Amino acid sequence: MTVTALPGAAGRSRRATLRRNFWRGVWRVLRRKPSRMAGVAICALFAVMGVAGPLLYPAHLPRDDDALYAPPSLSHPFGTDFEGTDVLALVVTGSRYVLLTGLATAVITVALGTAVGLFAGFRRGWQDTLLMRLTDLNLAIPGLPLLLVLSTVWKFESPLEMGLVLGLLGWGGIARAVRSQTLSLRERGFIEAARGLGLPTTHIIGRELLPSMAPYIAMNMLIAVTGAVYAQVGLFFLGVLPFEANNWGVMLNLAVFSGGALTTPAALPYLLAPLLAILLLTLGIVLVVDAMDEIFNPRLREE
Amino acid sequence: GGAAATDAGAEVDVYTTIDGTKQINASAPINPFNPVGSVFTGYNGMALAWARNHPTDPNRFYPALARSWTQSPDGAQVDIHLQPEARWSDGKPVTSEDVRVSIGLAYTQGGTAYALDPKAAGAAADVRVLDAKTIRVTQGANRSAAFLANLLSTVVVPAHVYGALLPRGFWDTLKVAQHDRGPAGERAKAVITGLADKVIAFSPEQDVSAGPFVLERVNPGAALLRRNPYFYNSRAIGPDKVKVLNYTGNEQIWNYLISGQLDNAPFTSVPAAVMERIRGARGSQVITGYSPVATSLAFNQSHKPYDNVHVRRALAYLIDREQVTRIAAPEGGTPAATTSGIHAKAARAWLGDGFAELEPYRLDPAKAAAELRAAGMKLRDGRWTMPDGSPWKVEIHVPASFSDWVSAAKSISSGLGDHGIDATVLTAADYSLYLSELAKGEYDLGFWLIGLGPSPYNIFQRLFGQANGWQMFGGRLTHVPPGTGGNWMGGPRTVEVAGEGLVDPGELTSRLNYVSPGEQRRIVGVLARIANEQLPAVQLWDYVNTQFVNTSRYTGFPPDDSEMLRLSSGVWMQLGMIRKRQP
Amino acid sequence: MITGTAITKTFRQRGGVLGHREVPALRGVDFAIERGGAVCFIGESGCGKTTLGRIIAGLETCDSGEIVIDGTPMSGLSPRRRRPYFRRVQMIHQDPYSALNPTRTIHQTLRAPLALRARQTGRPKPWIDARAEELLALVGIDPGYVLPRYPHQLSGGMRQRVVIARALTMDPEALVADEAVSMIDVSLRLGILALLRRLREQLGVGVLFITHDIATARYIGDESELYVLYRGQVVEHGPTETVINEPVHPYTQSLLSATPVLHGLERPGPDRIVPTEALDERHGDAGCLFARRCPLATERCERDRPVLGHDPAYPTTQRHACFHPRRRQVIPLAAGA
Amino acid sequence: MTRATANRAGALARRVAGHVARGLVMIWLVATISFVIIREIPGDPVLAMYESMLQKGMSPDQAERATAVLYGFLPKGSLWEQYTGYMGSLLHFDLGRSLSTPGVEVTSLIGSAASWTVLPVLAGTLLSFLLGVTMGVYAAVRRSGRLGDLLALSGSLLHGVPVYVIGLLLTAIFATLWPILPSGGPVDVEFTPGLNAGYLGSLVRHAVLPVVTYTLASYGGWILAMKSNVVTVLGDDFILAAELRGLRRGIVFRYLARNAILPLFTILALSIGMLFGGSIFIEEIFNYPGLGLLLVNSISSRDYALMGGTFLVITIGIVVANIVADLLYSVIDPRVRSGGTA
Amino acid sequence: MERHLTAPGVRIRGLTVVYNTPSGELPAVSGVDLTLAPGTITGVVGESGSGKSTLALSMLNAVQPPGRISAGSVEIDGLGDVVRLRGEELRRTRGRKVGYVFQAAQNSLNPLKTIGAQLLDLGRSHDVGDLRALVRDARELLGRMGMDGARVLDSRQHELSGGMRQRVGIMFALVLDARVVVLDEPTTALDMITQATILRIIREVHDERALTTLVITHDVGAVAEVADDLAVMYGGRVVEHGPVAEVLGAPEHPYTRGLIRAIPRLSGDLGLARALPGRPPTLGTLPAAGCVFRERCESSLDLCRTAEPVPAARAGRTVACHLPGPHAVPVKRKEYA
Ligand SMILES: Nc1ncnc2c1ncn2[C@@H]1O[C@H](COP(=O)(O)OP(=O)(O)OP(=O)(O)O)[C@@H](O)[C@H]1O
Ligand SMILES: Nc1ncnc2c1ncn2[C@@H]1O[C@H](COP(=O)(O)OP(=O)(O)OP(=O)(O)O)[C@@H](O)[C@H]1O
Ligand SMILES: [Mg+2]
Ligand SMILES: [Mg+2]
Ligand code: NI
Repeated sequence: MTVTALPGAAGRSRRATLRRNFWRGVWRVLRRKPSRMAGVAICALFAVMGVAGPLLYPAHLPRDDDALYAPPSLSHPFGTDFEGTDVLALVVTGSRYVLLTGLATAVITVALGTAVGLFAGFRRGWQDTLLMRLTDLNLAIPGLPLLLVLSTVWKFESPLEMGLVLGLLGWGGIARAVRSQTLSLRERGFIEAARGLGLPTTHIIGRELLPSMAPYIAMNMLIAVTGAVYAQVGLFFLGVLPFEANNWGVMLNLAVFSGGALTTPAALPYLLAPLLAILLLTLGIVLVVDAMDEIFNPRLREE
Repeated sequence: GGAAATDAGAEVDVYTTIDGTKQINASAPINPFNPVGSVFTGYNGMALAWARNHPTDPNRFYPALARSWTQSPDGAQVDIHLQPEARWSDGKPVTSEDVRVSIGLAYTQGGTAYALDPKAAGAAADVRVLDAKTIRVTQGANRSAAFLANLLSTVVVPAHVYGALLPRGFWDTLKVAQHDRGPAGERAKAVITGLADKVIAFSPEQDVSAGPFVLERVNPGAALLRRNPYFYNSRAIGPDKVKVLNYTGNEQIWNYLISGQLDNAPFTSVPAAVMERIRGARGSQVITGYSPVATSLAFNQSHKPYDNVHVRRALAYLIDREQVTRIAAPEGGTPAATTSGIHAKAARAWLGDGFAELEPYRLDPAKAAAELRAAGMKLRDGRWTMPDGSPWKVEIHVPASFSDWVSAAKSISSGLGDHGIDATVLTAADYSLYLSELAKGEYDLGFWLIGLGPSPYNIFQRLFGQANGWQMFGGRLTHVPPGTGGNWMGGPRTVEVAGEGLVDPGELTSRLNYVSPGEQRRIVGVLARIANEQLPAVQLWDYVNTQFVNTSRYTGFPPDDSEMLRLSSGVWMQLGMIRKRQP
Repeated sequence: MITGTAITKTFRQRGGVLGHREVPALRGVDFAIERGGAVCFIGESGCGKTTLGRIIAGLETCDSGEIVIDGTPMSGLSPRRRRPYFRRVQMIHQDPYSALNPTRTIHQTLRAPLALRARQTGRPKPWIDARAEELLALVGIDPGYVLPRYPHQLSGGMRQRVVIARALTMDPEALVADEAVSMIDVSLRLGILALLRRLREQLGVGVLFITHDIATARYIGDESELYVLYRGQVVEHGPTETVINEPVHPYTQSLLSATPVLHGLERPGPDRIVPTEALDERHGDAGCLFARRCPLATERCERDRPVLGHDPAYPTTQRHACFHPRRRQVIPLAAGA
Repeated sequence: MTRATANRAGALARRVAGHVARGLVMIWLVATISFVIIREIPGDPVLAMYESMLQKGMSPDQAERATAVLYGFLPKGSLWEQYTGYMGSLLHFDLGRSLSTPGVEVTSLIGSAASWTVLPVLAGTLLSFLLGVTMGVYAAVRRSGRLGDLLALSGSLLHGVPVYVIGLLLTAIFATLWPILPSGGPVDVEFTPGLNAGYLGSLVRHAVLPVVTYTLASYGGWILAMKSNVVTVLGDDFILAAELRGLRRGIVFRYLARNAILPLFTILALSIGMLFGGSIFIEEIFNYPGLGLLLVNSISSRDYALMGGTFLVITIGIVVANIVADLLYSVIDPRVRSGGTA
Repeated sequence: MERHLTAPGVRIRGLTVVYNTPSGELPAVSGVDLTLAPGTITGVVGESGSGKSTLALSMLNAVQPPGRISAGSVEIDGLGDVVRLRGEELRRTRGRKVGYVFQAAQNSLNPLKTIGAQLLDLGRSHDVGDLRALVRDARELLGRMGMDGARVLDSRQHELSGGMRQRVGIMFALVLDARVVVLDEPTTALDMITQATILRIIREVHDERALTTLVITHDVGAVAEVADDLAVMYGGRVVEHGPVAEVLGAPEHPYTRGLIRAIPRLSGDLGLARALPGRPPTLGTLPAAGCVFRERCESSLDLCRTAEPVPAARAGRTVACHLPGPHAVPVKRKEYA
């Protein structure tokens, strides 16, 4: 039996190769269907919009006092709003708040749901029972109505707060699913083996359990982003959230309730622009979710 | 549905309208004492008389169940003469007893004319039936100029339906409640107010109306009324049926109007584009008239820097009211000519030439800058800061559910931004929340209704009343410090007025209740000047009573600026106006 | 080195709000294994083999009875204090497909426990990778090929070897191999068995071999002992070769008789007894557990339960729990003989 | 055999009892939480009513008269007293009296609103269920084809798109641009309620847009769920086994469909429960007088009793749906029904 | 019911089945010739992935996508070439003429329906006029296999044990009086005693009903117990085929030899047993040219690298190997191809 001492670099380069292979695999998965590429492109577009969008425009969007609710034209592809501000500019600059909330919510929802689900599934026993009752409660409380009630108590002053509340309301589903996944993974030999080897719990959860659930969690994350965007835009639409100068939901609200977009076609572009943005975002995320399973599954990634 | 409506309308004449004051609630009882009851003023709900829409005089009425009335010269006693032909929809005549029972029921509800507290200004002290068609009501010690108006607006219900609600000995109990100062009086008061719930919840099986219509059916979407053959002026009534459509938001009314479904819609705010479509609908007409309400942006003067009148003036100079109105209420409002606390039309009547002397606060950045400098504010890198150099951010609060206010606030903030003042719009989730936070003094600037005419007391009580610290307690005026008792405006208790010296505007306002017309005119002049100079609020726009009618089925609607415009089309019919269009 | 005395385990299954159903999985099992020794447990499905294995590996606790590792009784220790002892007993799972994390390469899989081991023993970092390769070489696979791969890229046999290598990272004193070869291709089974034998011989690792296929038990090496489990009870115990060649208990004999005969190479033993099929196990716990299926059962068997013990008629190394002991020649004989 | 049946019935009864007990605890918890939250909401209902009457052009005196009486309806006493009172009356199924519709029992308001919610929710859910399930089977069977792909994509998209987007688009199209359907309201008032063609026709015409919105909004979920179930079942051995036994295609299809639909029934029960609360957007957009709208209105008018009651009823809907789903599952799936470990 | 006591023969000729994989169409069964003599049980053994199940499915022309039969024929007496059958005709053949017992008979029953209901579905699908008689037959068959027929017909899958399900599977394959029966891994996942019972039942029913039976398994022992003839598959080829005793007793192909040596056995010399070296091939790793076994073969020739050996008759059987056999005796008793 030959024992060759490997220099430490070997491990590092092995990891680098692994990473390279991973990205190559991702590329392969994406290339398999053109629709996935489109999805990634759309998501990237929104990401860029959220990050750089507001920088493209002056802090105070220009208004044209003589072009209130102007129809679509070359200079205003989606017309203007009640103040004569370009609707496209509103959609672009408004994306940051919307996406940021979406992201914050998704992170909180998924983190909380995963943590609760993992803990309950991993610990079992009374902690499990308690957490699951809590989850049941969370699921039994109707979210939207509660949000309506909460919005009168809580001032959602930042996207983060918004995300926190939406996240606190929405973790139940993920927790339950993660728990059942954890329970089934626990039965798999490799988790038991890790415990038998005396590996620390952090390792078992962080390195063995979580990666196995990664596609599931990532998918939920994306879905949570959309869910949060919808809940939030919806609440703005209902008018229960504090006014934000450029926000898709506020646009919907003003288009319908003060522009009469559902009554006359004049304000229709003002209504349709955010609706189309939401549709496009959904499409992008749906297409990316489609590829998620294959990206995280080494077997599917390689072939 | 529009198509279905016209189908059904082929056989009978259905007049379609909406009730501007409440939403239809199919669960609510057919009971005018219930705030959402299925009783529609002017159709199946009748008062003694209908108030005219006069800019300055609250005591002008069209006769209704009261054919006429006489008031003693000192205003203490009113004799009411009922319509001799008036009958309920079950054929029984309308009598003085009906009026007395109605007044008795009104006592259980509380109110100005029928307050249990005998010291309340304008409370009725005695009710006496003179004969079957005549009744006399006497005012208590604290006289009020609004007594007649309040009395004549009394809603009349049939004694044979509602009479049982008043327990035996009710009138004796009332006397005790009004006059006994001891525990017996308190007990009697409790007995009477204790009836309130029962009265409100009272739900007659079917409608018994003395109006031109009687309720046939109500569902969550609409109420249907049919003609009351016993109505005293039945011949004047054109339509066979009236359909009152429900709505939850203005946009629904717009849809109804565009599709030509409504024969009349009372005051509704409408965006310009929608207005164009409505005007385009066949037979559609817009009537405008006086509406004694104005919107203002009010300051919380206990918050810095709004305690400084220069800052308030500077902001007034920077708000382009023309533009704001164009954006927020293009059809429903006219930009306020100045800030007087009074709707411009009433203001001209009250102030005459004095109106022109008020500072108009036209958009003027230069004056604004001067005022800001006078207030010690500093200009740094093109942005105004507080005197100590800390940033200044104007936070404009509005309730999220009022989209015209939201648009206005947004427009104001954009305009202020253009002139170097950082401004944001903050919304409250709903009106309840908005009002309670406003009352708690949490806002710097908030939207606030003012100029509620025609009674001058009502006008100025919005600026120098409870919201600004002056409260009426048992007929006595007190002043509470800012932040307590709903005093959120936080203005000073007294102000220097040129030519008047130090005055207490709240005290002046309360005096409007009972002084002579001449004195009223003088006080209004002073208060308008205070409002204009001290600027507790910046008047933004005066509402216009924009009504919509459709003349393709009915004609004879009131003209622009008619004194009838704030009354429902049911009243118009009573007055013999609405006629079926002849083919 | 590891002994177990009177180990019992009863599973309580929830059946609604109030009702519990009790499943006795082990009913007082004794065993002992020496350093480098081998112990085989055989029995039908559901007789408690896995449960026993998991208890020995510390993955489950027993209701009563005592596990003693290196002279230290486990029942007195807190779970935390128990852990270092149980780390000396590593489990090899039946299913090499699920025993390896599909999202981790073999290198990652081996690194984690080795890093832990390095920390425990104060070894330097480079030791980890070196040791990983050493272990893979020890279990007979090419480290260069295997290390960067994901489990799905390996054959069943290789995977099982990786699993064994992983168990060896903790320098265990004993391996619990639960059906370690039953999911591996026939052609490769002997390879794994030989590996286990070699580990016994070279590293002095004790092997607890759990199987339902008695034939494989032979291949675990010399001096192994065989325990025949039936419904949570040991019904026969002795040196593997002795029990196979001269079984005493009718249950052992049934099991052996059920083993197929390779016609052409073997012919059936003369005393094969026809095994009766499993009955509904919820019936009767009184008397001999096997009585209902036993072709030889008498009234006494229905009444009393025989205990595992020595029988003067047989060598001291062999014990059984039967009222009607008789040696039978049931295993297939070579065809030529 | 009878013994076994009795045992089975006993097990089921125990199960039901357990579920109901847990459901009651849940309802109590939710009631408490909502009670506390709702009582803590700032806002003065009477003032709000007064001010909005002013804005509608009522004179201050009239407005005062109309609102003065409401002070009597405001909850009084300490929070604890209110709580015990509330819980006590809950036990008698008494949810108190409404503030925004003074003098009317909350239960009767909720009752009439619930009937308006149930109608479109049930119709929409069942319609989308049928549609989604059929299309889901199709998408699964044709999953390698273009049409199957398209169906699945449409499902994901519709599942992802928020319901108000669908509702707004539908209204914009069918009530604004091409006005062939009423844009709101539950029914025309001219028609005498009852079983006459006019009334029912009007009911249906008004329900079309809300129901279509419900249908489109939940259709995506069904098609996705059904597709994945069918794909799973298709991979199950018994389908291949049935084919290898030469069973008729129709029978094999029935095997497939029944096994794939089974888990959906529980989701169906759940989603019907959920929709009571989720109908807010649709009811808001279409002005449909259901529970969602009732809740929104009760919040803005600070009608504490109504708010709490509606919230509670919506929650009870969900809890009951949970219980029903669980029981349904054990009733229709023989593997669970026998209650054993199998 | 009168039975024709002549069992049909089955001739598979040049059967090639390919699976469509990302790396193109790869053959899982290539050019297999196999003759099932009427009235015999033929066992097919081979490692996992050697194409056994694919072969079995081909007998019913039921290879599932992405696989397809790309060449060859399966001639069944009285039926013609099954590979040519389509649509209704094919459906009627399945179940009625050729019975199939599924690899995982554990899960081959609809979980929601009782066995009886599924039996009626079967009857209706094949236009059985007298459903009562069908049920009677089924009950009889189940009774024959040692079960309470009435109770079983009333049960659902989850109420039956593994062995019972397997027998129900056999009942379904036989109840319409199919004369050719294919059993894919009939005893996998069953324990020893149950396996023995099932094997016995297969043998008995086969004899009673004059069937032609194909038993597929990876367990040489199980085949040896029941089969008359034995076919050994490797990498999609039948490498050796002959009477079971002869193939086991004197294996000709090096793979067969290695396989038999690798089987753990209850008797015999432990030292002689050895695992086959290397890994079982998968679709992707099969050599493109030459003998598929050459990489694991201990005595491979140069020739093996280039030329694929053609199956040839020798020593009373067919062998596909370049190595010269010990005694080249022509096939006498039966035809093996
Ligand atoms: N976690 C558990 N909960 C309840 N019962 C269990 C549990 N684990 C095992 N059992 C029961 O305990 C008994 C013994 O199970 P065990 O898994 O030890 O058997 P085994 O001999 O390993 O069987 P197999 O050969 O099938 O692996 C069985 O009846 C089983 O149903
Ligand atoms: N659906 C499929 N797609 C691609 N390859 C397949 C598919 N099914 C089987 N194969 C491949 O075909 C070959 C033969 O498979 P088959 O199932 O016939 O083997 P087997 O001998 O029955 O194996 P086992 O003993 O594991 O059942 C294997 O290499 C397998 O990987
Ligand atoms: Mg086991
Ligand atoms: Mg197979
Ligand atoms: Ni969903």
